[in-house]
Amino acid sequence: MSPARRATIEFLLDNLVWLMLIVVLAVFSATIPNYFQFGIFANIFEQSTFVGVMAIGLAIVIIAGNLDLSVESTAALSAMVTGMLFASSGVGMGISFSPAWLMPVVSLLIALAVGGIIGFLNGFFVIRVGMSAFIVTLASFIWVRGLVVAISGGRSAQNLAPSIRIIGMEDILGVPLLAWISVLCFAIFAFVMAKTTFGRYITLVGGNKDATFRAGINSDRILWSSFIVAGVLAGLAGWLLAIRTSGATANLGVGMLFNAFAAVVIGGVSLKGGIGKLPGVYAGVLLLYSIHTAINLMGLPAHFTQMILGGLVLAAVLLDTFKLRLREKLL
Amino acid sequence: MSPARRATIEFLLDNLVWLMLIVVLAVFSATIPNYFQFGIFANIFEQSTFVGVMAIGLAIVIIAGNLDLSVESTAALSAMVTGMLFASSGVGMGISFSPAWLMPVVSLLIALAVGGIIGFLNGFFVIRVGMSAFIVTLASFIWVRGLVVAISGGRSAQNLAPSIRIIGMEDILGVPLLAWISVLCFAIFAFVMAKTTFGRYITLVGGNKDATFRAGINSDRILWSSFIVAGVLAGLAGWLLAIRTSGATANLGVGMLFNAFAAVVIGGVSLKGGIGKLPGVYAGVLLLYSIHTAINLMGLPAHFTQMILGGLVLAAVLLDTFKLRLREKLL
Amino acid sequence: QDKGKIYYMVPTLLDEFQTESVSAIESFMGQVGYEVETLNADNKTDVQQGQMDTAILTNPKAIILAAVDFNALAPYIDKAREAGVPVMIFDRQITSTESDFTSVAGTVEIGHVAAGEIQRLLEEKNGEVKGKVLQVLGDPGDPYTLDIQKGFEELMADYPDVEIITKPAMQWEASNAGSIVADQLLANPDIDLIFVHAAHLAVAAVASLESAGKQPGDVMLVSSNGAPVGLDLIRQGWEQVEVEQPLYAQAAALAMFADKVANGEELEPGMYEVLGLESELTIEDWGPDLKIPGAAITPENVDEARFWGNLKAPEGPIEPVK
Amino acid sequence: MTDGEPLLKLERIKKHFGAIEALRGVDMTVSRGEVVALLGDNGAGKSTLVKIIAGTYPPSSGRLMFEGEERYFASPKEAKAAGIETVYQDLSLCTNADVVANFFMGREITKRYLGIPVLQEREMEKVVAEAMRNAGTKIPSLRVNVENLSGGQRQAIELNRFVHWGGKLVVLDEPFAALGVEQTRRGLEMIRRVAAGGIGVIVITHIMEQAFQVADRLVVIRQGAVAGDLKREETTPEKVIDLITGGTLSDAGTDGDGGNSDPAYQREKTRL
Amino acid sequence: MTDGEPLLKLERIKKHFGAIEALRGVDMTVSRGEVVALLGDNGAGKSTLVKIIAGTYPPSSGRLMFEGEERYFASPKEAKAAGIETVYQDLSLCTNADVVANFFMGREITKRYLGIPVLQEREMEKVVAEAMRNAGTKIPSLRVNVENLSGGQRQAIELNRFVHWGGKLVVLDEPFAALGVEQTRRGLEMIRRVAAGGIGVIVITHIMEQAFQVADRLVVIRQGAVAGDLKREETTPEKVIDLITGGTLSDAGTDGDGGNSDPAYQREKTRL
Ligand SMILES: Nc1ncnc2c1ncn2[C@@H]1O[C@H](COP(=O)(O)OP(=O)(O)OP(=O)(O)O)[C@@H](O)[C@H]1O
Ligand SMILES: Nc1ncnc2c1ncn2[C@@H]1O[C@H](COP(=O)(O)OP(=O)(O)OP(=O)(O)O)[C@@H](O)[C@H]1O
Ligand SMILES: O[C@@H]1[C@@H](O)[C@H](O)OC[C@H]1O
Ligand SMILES: [Mg+2]
Ligand SMILES: [Mg+2]
Repeated sequence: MSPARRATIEFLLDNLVWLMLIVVLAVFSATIPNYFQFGIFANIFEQSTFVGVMAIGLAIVIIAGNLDLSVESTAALSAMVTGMLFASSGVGMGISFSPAWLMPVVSLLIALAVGGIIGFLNGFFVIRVGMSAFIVTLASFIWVRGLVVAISGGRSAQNLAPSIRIIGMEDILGVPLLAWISVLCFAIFAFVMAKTTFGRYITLVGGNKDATFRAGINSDRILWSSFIVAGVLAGLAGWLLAIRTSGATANLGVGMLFNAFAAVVIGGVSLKGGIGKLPGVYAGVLLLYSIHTAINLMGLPAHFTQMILGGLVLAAVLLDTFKLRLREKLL
Repeated sequence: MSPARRATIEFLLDNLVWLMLIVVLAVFSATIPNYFQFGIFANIFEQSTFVGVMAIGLAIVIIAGNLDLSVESTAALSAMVTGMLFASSGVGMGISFSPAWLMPVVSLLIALAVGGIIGFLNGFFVIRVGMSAFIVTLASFIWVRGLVVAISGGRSAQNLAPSIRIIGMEDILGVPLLAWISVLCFAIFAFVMAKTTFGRYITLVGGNKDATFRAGINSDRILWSSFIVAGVLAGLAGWLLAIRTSGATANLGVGMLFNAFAAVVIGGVSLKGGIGKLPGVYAGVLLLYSIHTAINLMGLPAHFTQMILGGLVLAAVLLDTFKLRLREKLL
Repeated sequence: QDKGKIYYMVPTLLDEFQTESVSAIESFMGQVGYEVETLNADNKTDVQQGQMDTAILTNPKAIILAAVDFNALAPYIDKAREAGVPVMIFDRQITSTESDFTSVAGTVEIGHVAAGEIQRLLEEKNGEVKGKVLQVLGDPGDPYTLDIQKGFEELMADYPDVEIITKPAMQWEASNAGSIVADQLLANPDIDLIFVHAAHLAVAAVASLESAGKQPGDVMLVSSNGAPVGLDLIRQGWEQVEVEQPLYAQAAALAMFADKVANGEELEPGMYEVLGLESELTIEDWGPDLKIPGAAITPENVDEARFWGNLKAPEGPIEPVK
Repeated sequence: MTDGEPLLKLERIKKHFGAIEALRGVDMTVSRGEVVALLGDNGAGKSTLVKIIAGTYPPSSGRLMFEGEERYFASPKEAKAAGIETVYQDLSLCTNADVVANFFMGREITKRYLGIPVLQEREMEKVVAEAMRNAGTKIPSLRVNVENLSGGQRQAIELNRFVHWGGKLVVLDEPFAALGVEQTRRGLEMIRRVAAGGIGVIVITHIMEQAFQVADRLVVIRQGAVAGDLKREETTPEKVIDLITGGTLSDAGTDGDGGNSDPAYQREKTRL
Repeated sequence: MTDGEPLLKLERIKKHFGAIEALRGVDMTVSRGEVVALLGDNGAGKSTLVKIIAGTYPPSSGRLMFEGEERYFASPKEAKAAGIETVYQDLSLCTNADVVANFFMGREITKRYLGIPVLQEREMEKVVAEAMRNAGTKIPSLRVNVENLSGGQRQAIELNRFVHWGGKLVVLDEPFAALGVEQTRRGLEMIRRVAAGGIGVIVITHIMEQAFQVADRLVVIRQGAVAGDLKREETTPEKVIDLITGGTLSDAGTDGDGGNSDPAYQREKTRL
C-alpha cells in the first residue's frame, strides 16, 4: 500500500465520526420531510450546546481515567441557582443590579463557582479519600439533584432577567449565540488538551497514573483539576440551560447524562482512560442531536421513541467500534 | 503483634461491612422510635430481596471486570412480561392453565429467559463486537426500559394470578418467603464464586483478561456467562418484583440500579474488577435497606430525604474505603 | 387536640403540584387534629412499596397515598387495610382495589376540560374548530400523562379538521419540551396551539417560542395542572388557558373526611361543598370516591385565590364532615 | 538429540502491524528433545514470533507445521491443546489472585460433587510449594496476592508452572530476565531436563552464556528475518553477536562453519 | 572516586508490609561519583529499598540522609527535586502515549504564549531521536504508542531518559534485564560516564559480569538485611554469589578481604 493511500485512510478513520455525521445528516435530509433546512441545522447546533459543554468536561475526566456521573445534576443545580437568584417569578428572587451588563457576568461566575464546588467535592472524595469515582459521582448525581429539590422546594423559577436572557436570543450568522459558545469551548479545550502540558498530563495520568506519579508529575492535582473542570463546565451548561429555559425547573436536565456519555463514546473517547480527542466528541454531540431532532420530526408513536433512541445510539457507537477493525483490515 | 491478634484483626476487617450492619442496626434501634421490632427487620429483609438478587449478578459482572447498568431495566422487562402474561387486569392478558403449581414454574422460567436474553445481547455487543460494557449496558438501560414502555403502552398490569402471587404471601419463621429466596441465591452464588472453577475464572479474568486468555481459559465465554448470569438474576428479581406488585408498571424498579451499585461497592467489590466476595454484598444490601427504612421512620422533612440518603450511602461507602487504611495502620 | 399520626405518601417532589400538596395536606390535617408525616418516593414504585410496608408497622391513623403508579400499590393498599390502617387515595386514582376514600380531580377529566378550551380557542382564532395542535406529553411511561392524552383525544376525535401532533418530553424534562417546540415550529410553522401536560413544561415551550421570534399569542399555549408558573405565563399573555387541578380542595377533602375514615365510619354519598366547590361523593367499586371539578384558568379569572397556583392556601379552619 | 521430522516447522512467517513489518519471512525448525536459542536485538521480532507460535495472534502470511501437519492456532487454548506451552516476556499473571491460583490458572485440580467441579485448594498448594522449592524461589506465603511479589518471584511462578503440564514444545521468552543467580542456574538445568524428556524447547535470551550453555542450536533474528541458524558446537559467542548486531565480522555465516576465534576476546565481549 | 561525606546514607531502614518484613534494617552509603551495585536474591528487598530512596513509599522506620541532611521524601516528585533519578524494575511508561511523550514525561519542553505553556513537539522529538541513536536502540517511529514496542525498546526509553535530567543520584533497578547485547554494553558505558561526572549511581542486577564491570562497590542484601558491602577490587564473583545465596563458602565476609579463588571456577559459576 502506498504511503499516500495509507495516510488518506488513516485520516478518514481518525475522523470517522465526522464522516458519519455527514452521512447521517444527508440521509435524514433526504428521507425526513422538513429536515433539510437551515433552521433545523441551527436547532441541532443550539440543542447540542448544553450536552456539548457538559461532554467536554466529562471527556476530560474520562481521559484522565475516571468518570463523572454527576455532571447532569451539577448543571441542574447551577441552573437552579441562576434561576432562583436572577429570575423574577416562581421561586426566583429577581435580584437585579446595574449596570445591566454586569448581570450576565456575575450570574455566569456564580454558576461556574457552583459547578466548581461540586467538582471539587467529587475530587476530594475520589483523590483525597480514595473512593471509586463511579460511586462518588453516582452519589453526587443523587444528592446534588436532591439539593436542587431542597433549595427550590421542588418548584420552578421563571422569567430570567432580560439582561441575561438576551444571550439566548441573539444570533451570529443566523446561528444562535448559545451554539457559538459551545463551539468556542470546544476550540479552547481541544487546544488545551492537544497542545499544553495540562492536556498532556491528563492523557498520561489516564494511561498510567503510577508512571506519572513516579515521573514527578503531581498526578493527584491533575486528577483533581479534571474534576473541577468537569464541574465548572457542567456549571456553564447549567447557566446556558437556565438562559434557554428562561429559568429553571427542579427536573431540568434529567436524562442529559446518557446523552453526554453517548456523545463522548461515539466521539472516540475510551472509557478505559487515556484515549480520546475533543473534536471527535463535538462531532458525537452533533450526531446525537441530529438523531434527536430526526425523532422529533419523524412522527413516531411516542411509545417507541425511547427504544429507537437507545437503538440508534447503540448503532452510532457500533460504527465507532468498527473503526478499529477497519484499521486492522485496511492498513 | 501476635499472630492471633493479627488474625482477629484480619477477620474483623474482612467482615467490616457485617460489623457496620450490626452497629447501624443497633444505633437505629436505640434512637428511632418503632425501629426495634421484628416486623421492621423482616421488612428490611424482604425489601432487600429485589436489589439483593440483582446485586449478585451485578457483582459477578463487575468482578469479571465489566459493568452492567441494564439490570434495573432488565428486571422491569421481566416483571412486565410476567405481568402482561399472568395478570388479569390492566394490560395483563390473564393467561392461566392447570395444574396451578405449573404457573409459578412456567412464569419463572419465562422471566429468567427474558433476563437471559438481555444478558446474552449485552454479552454479544461487549464480547463479540468489542464495545465498552459501560456504553452497551447504558444503551440497554435505555432501550430495555423503552421496550417496557413500548409493549405495555406505558400502562400497567394488575392482579397477578393467585397461584403465582402466593409466593409473595407465604412466610417461613415469620420471614417472608421472598426474603428466603434471596438468601438462597446468595448462598448458591457465594459457593460458586468461592469454590468452583467458574468462580475462580471470573476473578482471574477480572484481574487480567490477557493472562487468562494466554493460559488457555476461554475468557470470552467466562465474560459472556457473567452477563447472562446477571441478566438471569435480574430476570429473577423482576419476577419477584411482579409478585410483590401483583403485576407490573412501566416504571417499576426505577432507581434500583443506584442501590444495587451502592450495595456492591459497600460490600467491598472493587469496580476495577477482580476483587470482591458475595457475602459482603449481601451485607451491603441489608445495610442499605436498613438506612432506607430508618429514613422512612425518622420523620425528616420530605425535601431533604434524597440528599440525606445520598449522603448516608456515601458515608457507608466511605467506611469501606477506610478499611484499607485501617489495614495498613493496624497490621 | 392530637388525634394521631397520618402518613402522606407523595410520589415525587420534582413538580410543583406535589410540593404544594405536601404543605396543603400537612396544614389542613393539622387543622383537624392530625400530625402528618410525608414520605417522598422520588418517582420510584419499589421505594413507595417499601414505605407502605414501613408505615403500616407504625400503626398510623391512616395513610394518604398518591401513588407513583396508579396500580402498582394495590397490594399494599390491601395490606394496610388488613392491618387495620385505612387508606385514602389522593390525586392519582386507583380503581383496581378497594380503598377507604378517594379525593381526585380525575386525569381523564382534565383532558376533557383541556379539549373543551382548546376547541374554543381554535374556533376563536380560525372561525371554526380546525387547525394544528402540538401536544407535548410528560413521559410515555407515565399513566398520568397518558390519561390526559386519552381524555383530550376522546373529545377531539369529533373534529377531524384538527391535526394533533403528539411528542413525549421524556421524564417530564423541560428542556426536552423546549427542543420539541423548537423543532416542530420549523417543521410545522402553521401550528396554532401547543398543549403541554404540565405548567413547568410550558416555561421551556415559551422560551423556545420567544427564541423563534414569536410574540405572546402568536402561537397559543394551553397547559394543565395550574402551577404558579402557568398562571404567570397567563398573566404575561403567553398562555391562554391553564387547566386547574383543585389542589386545595382535593387536600381539604381529605381533612374533612379524615375522622370518619380513621374511625371506620360509613361515608354518605351525595354532594359536598369543598372550599366552595360542589363535589360529588359516590360509592364505587373501589370505595367512596369524591370527584372535585377542575377548572379552566383564563386571563379573566387568573387572580382568583381559589387557584392553588396563586399559593394562597385558604385560612379558614376545615370543618370535619359530621 | 533430534529425530527425522521436526516437531515445529515455520515457513516464511510474516507479520506486519500496519506499516511496521515485524517479521519478514521467518523459516525455522525445532525438533523433539532439541533446545533452540532464539537470539536477536531489541525489536528484532522474537516475541512476535513467539506469540504466533503460541496462537496469541495469527501470522500475516506463512505456514506453521506442527508434528508434520499444517496447523493454525486461533487461540492459545488451541496451541496448548496441541501441546505448546509458552512463557511470555511480559508476564501473564493475575496480580489480584494468589500464587496458587496463578500457578494453576486454567488447570485447577478439582473434584466433582454432583457434577460440580470444586477446587481442591489444599492439594494445589502442596504442588506449588514443591515447585517453588525446586526452583529455589522463596515466597513469603503462597496465599499472598501476586501483586505483592517481587519481579523475580513473579517470573518464577510463570517459569515453573509450565513444567507441570508436560506438552511437546515449550517456548520461553526471556524467562530468566528477572531471576536471581541460583534460580537461573536451576532454570537452565530444568530446560535440559525437559529436553532430555523429548520435549522441544525454544528459549529467548540476550545473555550469550545462557544461550551457549543450554542450546543445541542458535537461531538469530535480525530485523524480522533469520540472520543465522547455527549449531552450538560450530559457532562462538562473538560470531553470534555479530549476527545479532549486523556487525562486519562477516565470517559468522548461516552455514555454521564457525572459525576458531580467540576465547579470551570472546569472553570479554560476551560478558556484557 | 568518592569524597568525604557520602551523598546518600541509609541508616537502619526497615519496611514491613503487614506481616512481611521486606527490609530488616539496612545501612548503606553511596558517594558522589561512585557506582554501587546492589545485589541480592529474588525477594531480598532490593526494589523495596529503591522505592524508599525514590520517595515512592516511606520506610517503616530508619533514617535517610541525602547530602548530609536528614530527608524525608513524601513523593517521587520531592526525591526528584532533591536530585534523585530512578529507573524502576517494573516499567513506568504510559503505553497509551508515544515515545516522545514518555521520554519527556513530567519535563516537557514548552514555550509560553500568553503565559500558557505550549508543547514543543518538534524539539522534543529531536532530542529523543538523538538519545535513542546513542543508546543503539532502533524504534520504528517515535510517534508510535509505547504499547506497540518490544520489551527492550520500552526499557531503552526509561533507561535513557534519566541521563538528560542530570540529578545527583541515579538509581537503576535491573535496567538491562530486557536489553540486547549492544544496548547493554552502551548502557554500562553510560553509567561509567555518568559517574565520572560526579553523580552517584546505584544499579541492581543479577548478572555478576555487569556488576563487576561497572561497580566500585558491591552491596549484597539477603532477606532484607545487608549481608556484605565490598569493594570490587577486594572480592570475587563467587564470593558475592555465596553472600547472595547464603551459601557456606563463608570466607566471603562483609569485611571485604576477598581470597584468591580459582578464576576458572569463578567464571563457570558467574556465567549463569
Ligand atoms: N506491597 C507489598 N506487599 C507485601 N509484600 C511485598 C510488597 N512489596 C514487596 N513485598 C515483599 O517484599 C519482599 C521484597 O521484595 P522486593 O521487590 O524488594 O524484592 P527484590 O529484591 O527486588 O527481588 P527481585 O530480584 O525479584 O526483583 C518480597 O518477599 C515481596 O514479596
Ligand atoms: N502490536 C504491535 N503493533 C505495532 N508494532 C508492533 C507490535 N508488536 C510489536 N511491534 C513491533 O515489532 C517489532 C518487533 O517486536 P518484538 O516484540 O517481536 O521484538 P523482540 O525481538 O521481542 O524485542 P525485545 O528483545 O526487545 O523483546 C518492534 O519494532 C515492535 O515495535
Ligand atoms: O400536576 C400533576 C399531578 O397532579 C400528578 O399527580 O403528577 C404529575 C403532575 O404534573
Ligand atoms: Mg521480546
Ligand atoms: Mg526487584
